[in-house]
Amino acid sequence: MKNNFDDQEIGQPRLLLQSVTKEFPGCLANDSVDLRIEPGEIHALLGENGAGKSTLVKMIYGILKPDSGTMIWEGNKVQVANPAHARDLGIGMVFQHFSLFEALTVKENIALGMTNPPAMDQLEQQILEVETRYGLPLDPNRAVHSLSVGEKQRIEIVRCLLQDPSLLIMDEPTSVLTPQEAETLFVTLRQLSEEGCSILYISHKLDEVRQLCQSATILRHGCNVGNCIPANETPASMAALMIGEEFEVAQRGEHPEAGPVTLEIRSLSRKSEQSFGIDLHDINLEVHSGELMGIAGVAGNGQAELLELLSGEVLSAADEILIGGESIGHRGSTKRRQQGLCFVPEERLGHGSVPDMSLNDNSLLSGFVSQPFLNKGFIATETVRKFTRQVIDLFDVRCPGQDALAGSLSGGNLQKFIVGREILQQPKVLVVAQPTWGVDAGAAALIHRALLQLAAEGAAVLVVSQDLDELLTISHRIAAICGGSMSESYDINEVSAEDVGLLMTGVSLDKSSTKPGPAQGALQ
Amino acid sequence: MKHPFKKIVGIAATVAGLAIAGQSMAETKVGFVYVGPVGDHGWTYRHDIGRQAIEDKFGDQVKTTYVESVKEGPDAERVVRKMAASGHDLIFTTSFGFMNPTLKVAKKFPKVKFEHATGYKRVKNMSTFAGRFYEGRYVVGTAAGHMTKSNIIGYVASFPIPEVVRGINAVARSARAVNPDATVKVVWVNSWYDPGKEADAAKTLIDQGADIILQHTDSPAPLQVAEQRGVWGVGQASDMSSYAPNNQLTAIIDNWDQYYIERTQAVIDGNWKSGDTWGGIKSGMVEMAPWNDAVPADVVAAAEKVQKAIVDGSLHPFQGPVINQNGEQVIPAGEVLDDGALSGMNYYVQGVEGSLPK
Amino acid sequence: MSFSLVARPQPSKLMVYLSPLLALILTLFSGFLMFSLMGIDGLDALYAFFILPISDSYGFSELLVKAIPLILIGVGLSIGFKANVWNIGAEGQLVMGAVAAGGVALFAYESESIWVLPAMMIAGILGGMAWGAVPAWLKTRFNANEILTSLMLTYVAGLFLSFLVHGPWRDPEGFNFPESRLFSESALLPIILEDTRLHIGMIIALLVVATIWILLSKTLIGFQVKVVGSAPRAARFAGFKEKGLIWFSLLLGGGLAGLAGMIEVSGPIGQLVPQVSPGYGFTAIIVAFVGRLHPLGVTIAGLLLALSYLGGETLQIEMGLPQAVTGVFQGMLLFFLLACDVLIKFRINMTQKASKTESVKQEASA
Amino acid sequence: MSDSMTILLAASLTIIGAATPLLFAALGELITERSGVLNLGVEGMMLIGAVSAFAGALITGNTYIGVLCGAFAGMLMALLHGYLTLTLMTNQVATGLSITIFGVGLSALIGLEFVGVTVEPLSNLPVPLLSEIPFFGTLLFDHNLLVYLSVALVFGLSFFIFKTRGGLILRAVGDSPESSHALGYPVIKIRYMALMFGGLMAGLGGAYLSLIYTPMWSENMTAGRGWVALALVVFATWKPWRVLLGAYMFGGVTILQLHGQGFGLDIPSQFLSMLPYLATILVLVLISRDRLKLRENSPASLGRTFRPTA
Repeated sequence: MKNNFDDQEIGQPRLLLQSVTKEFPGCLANDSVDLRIEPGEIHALLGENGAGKSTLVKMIYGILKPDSGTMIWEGNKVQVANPAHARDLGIGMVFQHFSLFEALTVKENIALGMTNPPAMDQLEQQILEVETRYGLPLDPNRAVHSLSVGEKQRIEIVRCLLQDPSLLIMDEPTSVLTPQEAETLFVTLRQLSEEGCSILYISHKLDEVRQLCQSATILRHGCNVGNCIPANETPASMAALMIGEEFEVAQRGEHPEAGPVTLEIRSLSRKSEQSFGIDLHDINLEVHSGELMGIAGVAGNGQAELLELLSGEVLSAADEILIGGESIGHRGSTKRRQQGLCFVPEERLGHGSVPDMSLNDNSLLSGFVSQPFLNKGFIATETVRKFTRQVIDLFDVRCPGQDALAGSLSGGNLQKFIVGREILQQPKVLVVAQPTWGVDAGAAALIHRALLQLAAEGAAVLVVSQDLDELLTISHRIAAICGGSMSESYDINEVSAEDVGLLMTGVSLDKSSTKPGPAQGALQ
Repeated sequence: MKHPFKKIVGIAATVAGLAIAGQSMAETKVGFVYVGPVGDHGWTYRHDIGRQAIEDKFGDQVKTTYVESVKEGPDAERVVRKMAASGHDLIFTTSFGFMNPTLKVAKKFPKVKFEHATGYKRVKNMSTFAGRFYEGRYVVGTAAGHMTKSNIIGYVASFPIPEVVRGINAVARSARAVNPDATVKVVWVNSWYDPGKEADAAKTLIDQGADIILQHTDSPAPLQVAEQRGVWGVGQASDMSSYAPNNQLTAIIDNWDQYYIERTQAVIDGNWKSGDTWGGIKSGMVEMAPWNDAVPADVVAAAEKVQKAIVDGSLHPFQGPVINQNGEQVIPAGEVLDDGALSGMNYYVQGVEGSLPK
Repeated sequence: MSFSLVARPQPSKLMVYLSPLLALILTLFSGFLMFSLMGIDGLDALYAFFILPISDSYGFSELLVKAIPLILIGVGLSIGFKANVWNIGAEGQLVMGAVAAGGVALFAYESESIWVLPAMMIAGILGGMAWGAVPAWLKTRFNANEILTSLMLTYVAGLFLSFLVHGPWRDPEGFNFPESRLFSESALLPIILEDTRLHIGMIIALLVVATIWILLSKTLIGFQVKVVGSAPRAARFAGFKEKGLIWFSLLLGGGLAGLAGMIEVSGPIGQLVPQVSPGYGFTAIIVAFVGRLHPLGVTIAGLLLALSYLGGETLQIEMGLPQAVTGVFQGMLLFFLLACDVLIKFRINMTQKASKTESVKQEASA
Repeated sequence: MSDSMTILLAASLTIIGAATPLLFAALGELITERSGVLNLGVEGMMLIGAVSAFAGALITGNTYIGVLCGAFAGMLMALLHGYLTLTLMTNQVATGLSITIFGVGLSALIGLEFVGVTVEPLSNLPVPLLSEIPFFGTLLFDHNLLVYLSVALVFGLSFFIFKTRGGLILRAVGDSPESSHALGYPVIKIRYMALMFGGLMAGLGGAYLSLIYTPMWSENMTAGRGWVALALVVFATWKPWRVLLGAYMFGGVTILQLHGQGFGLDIPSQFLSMLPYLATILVLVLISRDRLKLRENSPASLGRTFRPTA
């Protein structure tokens, strides 16, 4: 590894950006941004979604070209022509939305990310070496489409590490990891840092930034609004810089008086149809009316399979899933909607919404069952429009109008729209996957409040999320899924974050499970 | 570049010219509707040679036009009609599939004369014409019967219609007349024009022992294969010796020149009458290309003798007894098949292998 | 000086209408150039191609006759293309529709019943549907790519028709020529404009276009088609059955192609012949895309394509040009039509490319 | 050699001849599709290749130059396709069909002068000694250059696609142009190259038709072979050796049905002519059932327009 000790004394930064500006049609993504990263430093790039973090790092990595500004790499002015050039300079990047090829193997994916990869069997050796060294187990010959999200991230990391980078850019790396896995990653990163590699760490999780990073640059609306040493700041002070406006944080309130069991999963087992998918083993779960139940878990542990079965996109045996006591496991989504089940999928674009259709059409997409949107097979346009306006107003969806294409909305606004669309259908059961993935803090707070409000009105709400902080904030009860098996569920007040972390790795807690918690008391 | 204004005036004049063309008879307009491209070097090519013969003969007196590659089906009627409506006096439609479309248009344009090739429907202003190509094939069959060593004559055929069946039968009869062991092996390619497939069919026949290849498809491909493989081939529709300088036995040439000139002349003279013309070797509609130099003189002599007999009427390719493949006698000795029976022929005669696709 | 394409923030509404016009102007211009280079009066040729064919009412009626099957098949296919179902075998479906309808007509030979035509119509639609059902079944049951199966089945259909008219359905009085009897009067589509071939199929086509338009824009099934094509996972989320829509698209596309086949044999042709379509099924694919998969657009595109064929014939008759020229010119027209649509979503940015990179470099080194 | 062996050998040689043009066009299309571009203009490109090859051979008197002309002309057509679909982002299906219409017309126009003439076909280049082996010598080692080339290309392209970095990048671009772009691969340029290779191969297929198969030019002489080539690629699930299998199977069934007729098989010839098409469907059905295998080999972005953006 490189020894940059001398450089540090001279004070030459590894990377220096000076008033870098990038404009897209109708949007100034980066406005005169400065950034300074020292050798061996773990530097945080903080900012809300849409603050311009991704644009900035894409310019560093050569995917985008700045409109103006200077980039100085190890003392030399450079203009990064393309990612290969960036890699030659010693810059590696782990993408948030992975740049992987589903049909190819791990090894091939890694080779594609390298400028001059060695021969394939030699590469395989190197991969295995890096994996052992940094604790990142991965079979080089598996096809990517068969991997979990966490494993996919590992490919990206290994791909960078093989290049011996001097600067590693990581875009929201922990969003797909358990706290324990995140901790392992931090160890790896610190190890790299000590070896002299600089790390540009993009995140909006202030706690981990304080834990890990030596300095931070904060972006808001494309502008550099401050630099700080995270260790000297409080999360609140950093948040103030990041967000710049006040918003009401969701409050869970006491575990409500539980109503009857509204959603019930009874010994649900299922062999995965994909050869590398996750099999579900004997899952049992009860969600009561009036409570918000959280399911924690690292991506790729059977959540996708479970959610498909719950939404009705995949069918099970009739009495494996019940709504209000009625077996609906064998019924499709339409029948389930009629029974009062609504669903917010993880992927907003292309699953929860059709990107190139208007918001009106996207209301129709899931609303046609429960709402009077159809008149003898014909679409009642006015009713749909009225409903859409309602969603936009009540959920503060900021958009040019209800005829705007769903794909043109920002992530947060689209998520508010989708959640609002489902909530306004007044479901008895709402299943939500990743309610605030990639959503700015203001929108996240609004969504959390709306979910709790829905529960308070008597619906059973099931939230499946990889964001443990989120679940700990809003859930009344919590369980975790690991390797296709569901843990016991616990009252949120009985477990700590570490406990849930253990559950997420499949370890059972040495506590008597409360089932279903205070609700039982209330019923007696 | 001319001045744009002049152009517009020019167009106006052209349009006006078209409008009055219907009435002005200073120039006789003759139109042709072709089923294939003029470049097929086969059927359509020969008709276009005929068209050019009209131009050569009449010069400025006659103007000819053509539309090529007109698909049989719904398009044909439109094209024929467009020709009739745009001042043509005489229209040749040169594919069987144009029969009913031509007929429909003929009824609507009683003053325009129509000539339809290979059909059987006629009205006052619609004639039919066809060539007795089976006569040519009978001549070829004679030579083939002499020349074949394997006693297998290969025949690349298009579609099982009477026209094609007649040709096959004519060859079988004449070949067996001189060589009772000769047989005709037929492969149908279900296309008039697919050079690759025609070539494959020819190769197949040669592989199965044929040493003479005849064809009733339009491309020179089978003949080329014959050349490559060193067996005899026979040109179709035109002299194709350029494709097989060494191995074209002869070619059966469609020669429409004379007929087209005559019919055009009749229109000019105002004495055109509807009728059915079935021209053979005698009338010149069917012509034999020069025999290959390598063909033995006695074989040429035998073939030419048969040719002469057909011309002077002493021999008819289908004179009795005609015996079909199953051994049944179609007509007894002393009679000949009349044109009606010929035009509907749907059986193989003795000597043809396989069964006729129905 | 070079040009680059820059995405517009919103698709240009103006260009939606302007781009075909621009395409036409470009075609006229390059057509003029091409004809002039060939030593022909360019304006005369363009006039013969675009105006002369429809300069009288008969010519116009012929335009409609030619456009009817293109539009019918085109709107049917556009539904499938919207749903990402790549049925490129409409030609075969047309042939089977013609076969089924023709079968009814021959079976009811010399019947004077008014039910012959409706029966033929139903048979035609069912025939086309049956031929569309095969790829649908192979796709939903065996996951077999419909591009390939529908294309292969087109050849099979053509050969099947060939077998019928050469064999069992041959006109008994037709000297064994390969065509069926002429249909009886009762099996022929009524003519709606005297002295032309314009038949009631035009009204059927208009009805179909209107129905499909309503279906696409106003009904749930149309909505489903659009969602499946645009975002298949969202369609599953909404509970729309993908397999059902594959069946729907192929049956609808096949049915309309079959109807077109029935209309052809019962209208302009009036009998079964070995070749009932001059490639309508393939041309209709282009019609569907040039019409941007919208029923109205498809109608206009159908008329334009029909005109290009008529124009080609007129060019041959009037200017003595070989048919090949028509193909080249038609290709140019299509290229321009397709290419100009890029302007809906993009605008052209004229730049001095070299100097721009230069300026960035200067900034970078500043 | 016995009679039946002679016929078998002869039929096999005919099959090789019938399959080779399909093989060229399909291998080219395979590379094009691997990059994510669907080229439905193969038929038009083959025709342009055929007429240019013929013209080149006729004018220069050298058949090999003719072959090069055909390949080059096919490539030019592909360039046109690329300009429309890649630069101007037109719909690939419609553009391909238009290219075919254009190619049919343009080739006929170019070929007006070449009707009725022929050129010296490409001669066979027997491999010394090996071609002397009875039966197999003639079957395997006595062909013209293009036949050897087509088979060599099957191996070469297999190696290229699965064993080289270039092939890996090609597969990556076809699988996810977005990821390729993010990693810095010039997606559009790679697609241009793949498309032009496809055009070149279609041109070679056309050249084979007009210089070897039937050494002449006639309008529309491809008679639908471009479409069959397209079908073969899907049939082969984008694997070169399966294209070889498919092309020889298709050619085989075509030739065998002709032989069947010659031997007096009493089935209407139309039904026999259907066989190659039906057989293709049948085999496709059999190999399509393993969805996972299909997923790993089919280019996921096939037919989709890609534009590099932020």
